[in-house]
Amino acid sequence: MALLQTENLLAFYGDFQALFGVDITLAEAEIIAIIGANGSGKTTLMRSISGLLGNFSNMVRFGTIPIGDWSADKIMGLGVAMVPEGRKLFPSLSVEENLLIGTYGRKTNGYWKLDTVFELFPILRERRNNPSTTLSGGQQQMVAIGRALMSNPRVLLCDEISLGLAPIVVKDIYKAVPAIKAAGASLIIVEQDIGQAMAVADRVYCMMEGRVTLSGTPNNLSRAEIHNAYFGAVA
Amino acid sequence: MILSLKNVSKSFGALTVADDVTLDVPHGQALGVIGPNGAGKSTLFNLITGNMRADHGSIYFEGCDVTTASPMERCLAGIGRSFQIPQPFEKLTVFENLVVAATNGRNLTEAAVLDDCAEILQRTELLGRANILAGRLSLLERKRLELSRAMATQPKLLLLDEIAGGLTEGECKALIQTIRDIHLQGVTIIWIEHVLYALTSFVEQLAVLNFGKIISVGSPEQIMASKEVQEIYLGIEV
Amino acid sequence: MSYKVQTSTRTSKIAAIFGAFFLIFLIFLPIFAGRSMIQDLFTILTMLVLAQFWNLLAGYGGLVSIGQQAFVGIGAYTLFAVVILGGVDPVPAIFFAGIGALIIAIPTAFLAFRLNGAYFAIGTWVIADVVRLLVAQWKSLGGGTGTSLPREATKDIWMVNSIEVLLDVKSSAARDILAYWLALILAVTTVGGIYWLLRTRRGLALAAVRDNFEAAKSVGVDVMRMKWTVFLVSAFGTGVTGGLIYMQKARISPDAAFNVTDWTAYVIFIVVIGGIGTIEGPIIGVLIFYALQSMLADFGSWYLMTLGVMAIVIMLLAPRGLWGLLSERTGLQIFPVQRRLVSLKSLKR
Amino acid sequence: MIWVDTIAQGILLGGLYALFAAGLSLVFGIMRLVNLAHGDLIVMGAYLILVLVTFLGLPPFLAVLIAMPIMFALGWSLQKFILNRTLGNDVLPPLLVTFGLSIILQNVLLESFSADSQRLPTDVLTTASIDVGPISLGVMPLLAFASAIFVIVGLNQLFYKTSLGRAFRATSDDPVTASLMGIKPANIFATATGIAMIVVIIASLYLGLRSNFDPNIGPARLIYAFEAVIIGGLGSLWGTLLGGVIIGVAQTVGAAINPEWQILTGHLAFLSVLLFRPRGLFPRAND
Repeated sequence: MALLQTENLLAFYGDFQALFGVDITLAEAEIIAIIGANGSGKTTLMRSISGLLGNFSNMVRFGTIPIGDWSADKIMGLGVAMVPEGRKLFPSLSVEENLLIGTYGRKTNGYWKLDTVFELFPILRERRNNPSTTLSGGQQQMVAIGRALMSNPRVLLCDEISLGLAPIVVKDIYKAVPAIKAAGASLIIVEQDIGQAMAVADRVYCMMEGRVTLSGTPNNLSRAEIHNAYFGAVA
Repeated sequence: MILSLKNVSKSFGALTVADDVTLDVPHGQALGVIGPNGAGKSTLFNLITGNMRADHGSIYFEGCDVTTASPMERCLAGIGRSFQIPQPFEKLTVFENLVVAATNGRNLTEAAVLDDCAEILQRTELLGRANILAGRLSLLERKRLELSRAMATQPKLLLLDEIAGGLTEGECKALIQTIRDIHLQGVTIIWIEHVLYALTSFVEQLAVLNFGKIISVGSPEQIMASKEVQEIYLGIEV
Repeated sequence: MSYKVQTSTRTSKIAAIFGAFFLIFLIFLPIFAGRSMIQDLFTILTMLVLAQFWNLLAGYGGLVSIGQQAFVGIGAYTLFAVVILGGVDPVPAIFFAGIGALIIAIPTAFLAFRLNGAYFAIGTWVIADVVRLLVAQWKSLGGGTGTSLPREATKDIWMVNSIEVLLDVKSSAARDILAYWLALILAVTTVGGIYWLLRTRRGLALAAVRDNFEAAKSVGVDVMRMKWTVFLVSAFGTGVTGGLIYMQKARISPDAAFNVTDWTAYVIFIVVIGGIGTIEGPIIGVLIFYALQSMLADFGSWYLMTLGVMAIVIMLLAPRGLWGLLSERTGLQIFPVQRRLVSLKSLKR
Repeated sequence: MIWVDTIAQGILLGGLYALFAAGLSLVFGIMRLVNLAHGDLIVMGAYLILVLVTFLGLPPFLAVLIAMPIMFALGWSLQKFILNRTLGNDVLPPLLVTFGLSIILQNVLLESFSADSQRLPTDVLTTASIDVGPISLGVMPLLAFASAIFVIVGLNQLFYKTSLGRAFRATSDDPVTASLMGIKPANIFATATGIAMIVVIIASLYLGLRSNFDPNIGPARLIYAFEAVIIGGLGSLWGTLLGGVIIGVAQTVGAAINPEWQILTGHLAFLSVLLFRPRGLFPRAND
């Protein structure tokens, strides 16, 4: 039984269709990566799973529970936490307050607490009382991930972690992924940085124009296949 | 030189979104701008259109300093733009969208702009939809309307922001043909785009942007071949 | 292939014909109508004009003001000042009422435009209160208790005795008929004027600003000039109406002339219930307002409560008001504004 | 010497106006919503206390404690079932709905309590005054000023020290991302309005004790509250207190010169601040 899965998932913005029947599955303690060009529907998929975008109830399933039409706050309560695209920290909250607000809808006494998050991202401990706006892009990304971890989610959705970050910073952040997986979370990583995504994922889905065009394990997918699935027409 | 940016920079708190950008665009050129998400491409546009004010540096359009000019003044000066997410006047018809742009952008009466607007609609294949409320258009039609409305102000410089995004291959090819016609009329074009094949088949020069800096500028062939672009853009270890 | 723009529709042509006949009927109405009917029609027409100007400001300009009573009051007091202190005949003084309101509107706009949204609304209310308090200090016009138009001024108002002779009515009835005709002229010019404005490029730009502020700026629309034009035009029109209303009443006091309920609350309900952002809306709204007033007149505050409840229900369930509902279902347009592009070739076939 | 007394009375009056304004400032800070019926809700609160005092024979200071949960429930449901539906980027609906609400409240009160003015029963405590050097300060205005300070400190503690306060600020910054944290924005807004109504009932108490009230004085109270909030800078509670004091002092000084000028000088003080500091004295950073 998959931990989380989508079945023939459709999504619309008004009369514009963004997803044309997407099926993905996430098993317990697994990391899947979803790659694709801008506008291929990756973020729409994440918004549908997290409840920001309403769908038909059985299009998204958490274990046996159909959650397609649940609101975001209810889905979060189940243990599906999201690191939104563009980080979306709360400007009027300090770093520590941004982390604490992550537990608002789901109180747990699991592994992740303030201390363990500060161990994962030591730089945040000294900046804990600063307003989040004074942090660099990479540090803000760490707070966004920490905020999602604070609710000890069973599924962690990461939307474009590498957005606007220098490659060395992205590598630094991805170093935390094994620790997150070890603490019991399964991850869905949406990524533009294909190399980084392939390095950590157990399975990869490639999306183009609202459809899954390719899926498999990283080592049995050739670069040419990915290039086509990513760009469609050859330049 | 129709447009030149001199050491333009902009930052929000610790986040620099434009870092000492210097760029010169000669009359009539078609320049493409690429770079990963969050590289500062839209910021660059907003600095040129006046929606964002540069912290330092200056921007010249046709030789005069527009660094502090408002979006409206820059439009009247000849800078036309399309939005990344189409922003039509939803409760007005397609034709009325163009009339607003033409009468205000060129400061003329409705009668004077009637034929020009109809002609633009024909060129962008929206003539059949002229009397439809813009709110009911499909994504491709909304993008065509963005383009037509910008054209209605008869700009000398046209800024296109990911106008090919989310379109199918066929739709994209048709749109490129329309943009090519506009360019042939002597309109300078700066085009931000992710759909690489759309850009490389049209633009004369390509600029690569990352972390708010212009990394390199060159012909499409040079840029696409360069190791650097492959690595930061596609992320594949080359 | 050249093109033509069409705006009128079949229904609007029919409506125009009906409108013309109805107007002629209204012009000759005083010949057979009773005095109370004339006074009621005067109220309906003046409230309609106030509603149209508030609708121009809020419905089209997006500027929700709760201070238009300032211009009604200033208009009325300018008329009284010009008549009492300047000895001018009350009818031409109505024009000065508009000028007075316009002069006050300039500093008001300068201050109020520094605030936006809900704060603009309350800002206009504060400024109206300041103007009321200042006028209450104007001793030569009766200060806080108010004053009346002097006998000799109201005795030979322009045209009044010719009406007396023509319709052989008493002079007070003749004054009501003159006021009614003036209100009719004012209503027709207002509705006609706003409709004309909406069909010019300024009107289209106004609709664009209301639809998408950012996009309008990016295609060269001068948003500040729009706001100023709309604000000054409605201030002038509201001032003229205030002058006419109090010329007919011939009695004035600051609390009455600057009353929030009479000149702003009722007007807002008329526009909202009728249909904000349309010309037809206030017309329907003023008729409903009058019907409710005559039905519930002797229930005092129940009347206002009903108006309040109706406004809330309509704002929540049908924000485009009763006319909005009607025109959505039937596509009916009495004052069509939409420009349709029609190619001459297809017309010839 | 009378100037010192006038200014002291003005400062204390400012405390009452800050109480009027605190609820308005709280709701605006979180939802960018201005409730035009705010003044009428204060007057309704005074009538509620009057009813509790007359029918349950309680002293006003006890009656207000019973009125608090009632007002919280009223505010909560008003926001949840009516005002939440008007939120959005169009400024018209909230304005017109709360304007309609203001007219309804005034007329419901007129029907139920008639138009003649009322006053909450005062006893020896509320009419006493203390001599501080040359000037004598009424106990009631002092209590009102102290309550204003207490309310502002309390709200700031709630806002910056509690998890509910964090939820308020997060929802105000970005309601969509707040829902990803398990927050229900609709309920947060309802709770905020509920708390604002508790501040309103405290203001009603002092309004009812300090002067006569009748169903039609709501709008004037809204204007003073609004002026205090604007002078103080949007969403800053301490700024609201200073704004209230500036309006209070301007009014008492104006009244001392000529009784008819009390309200006028208050307005002129407001307009002059508006002229030179359009975003108020303490504009919030990211407003």
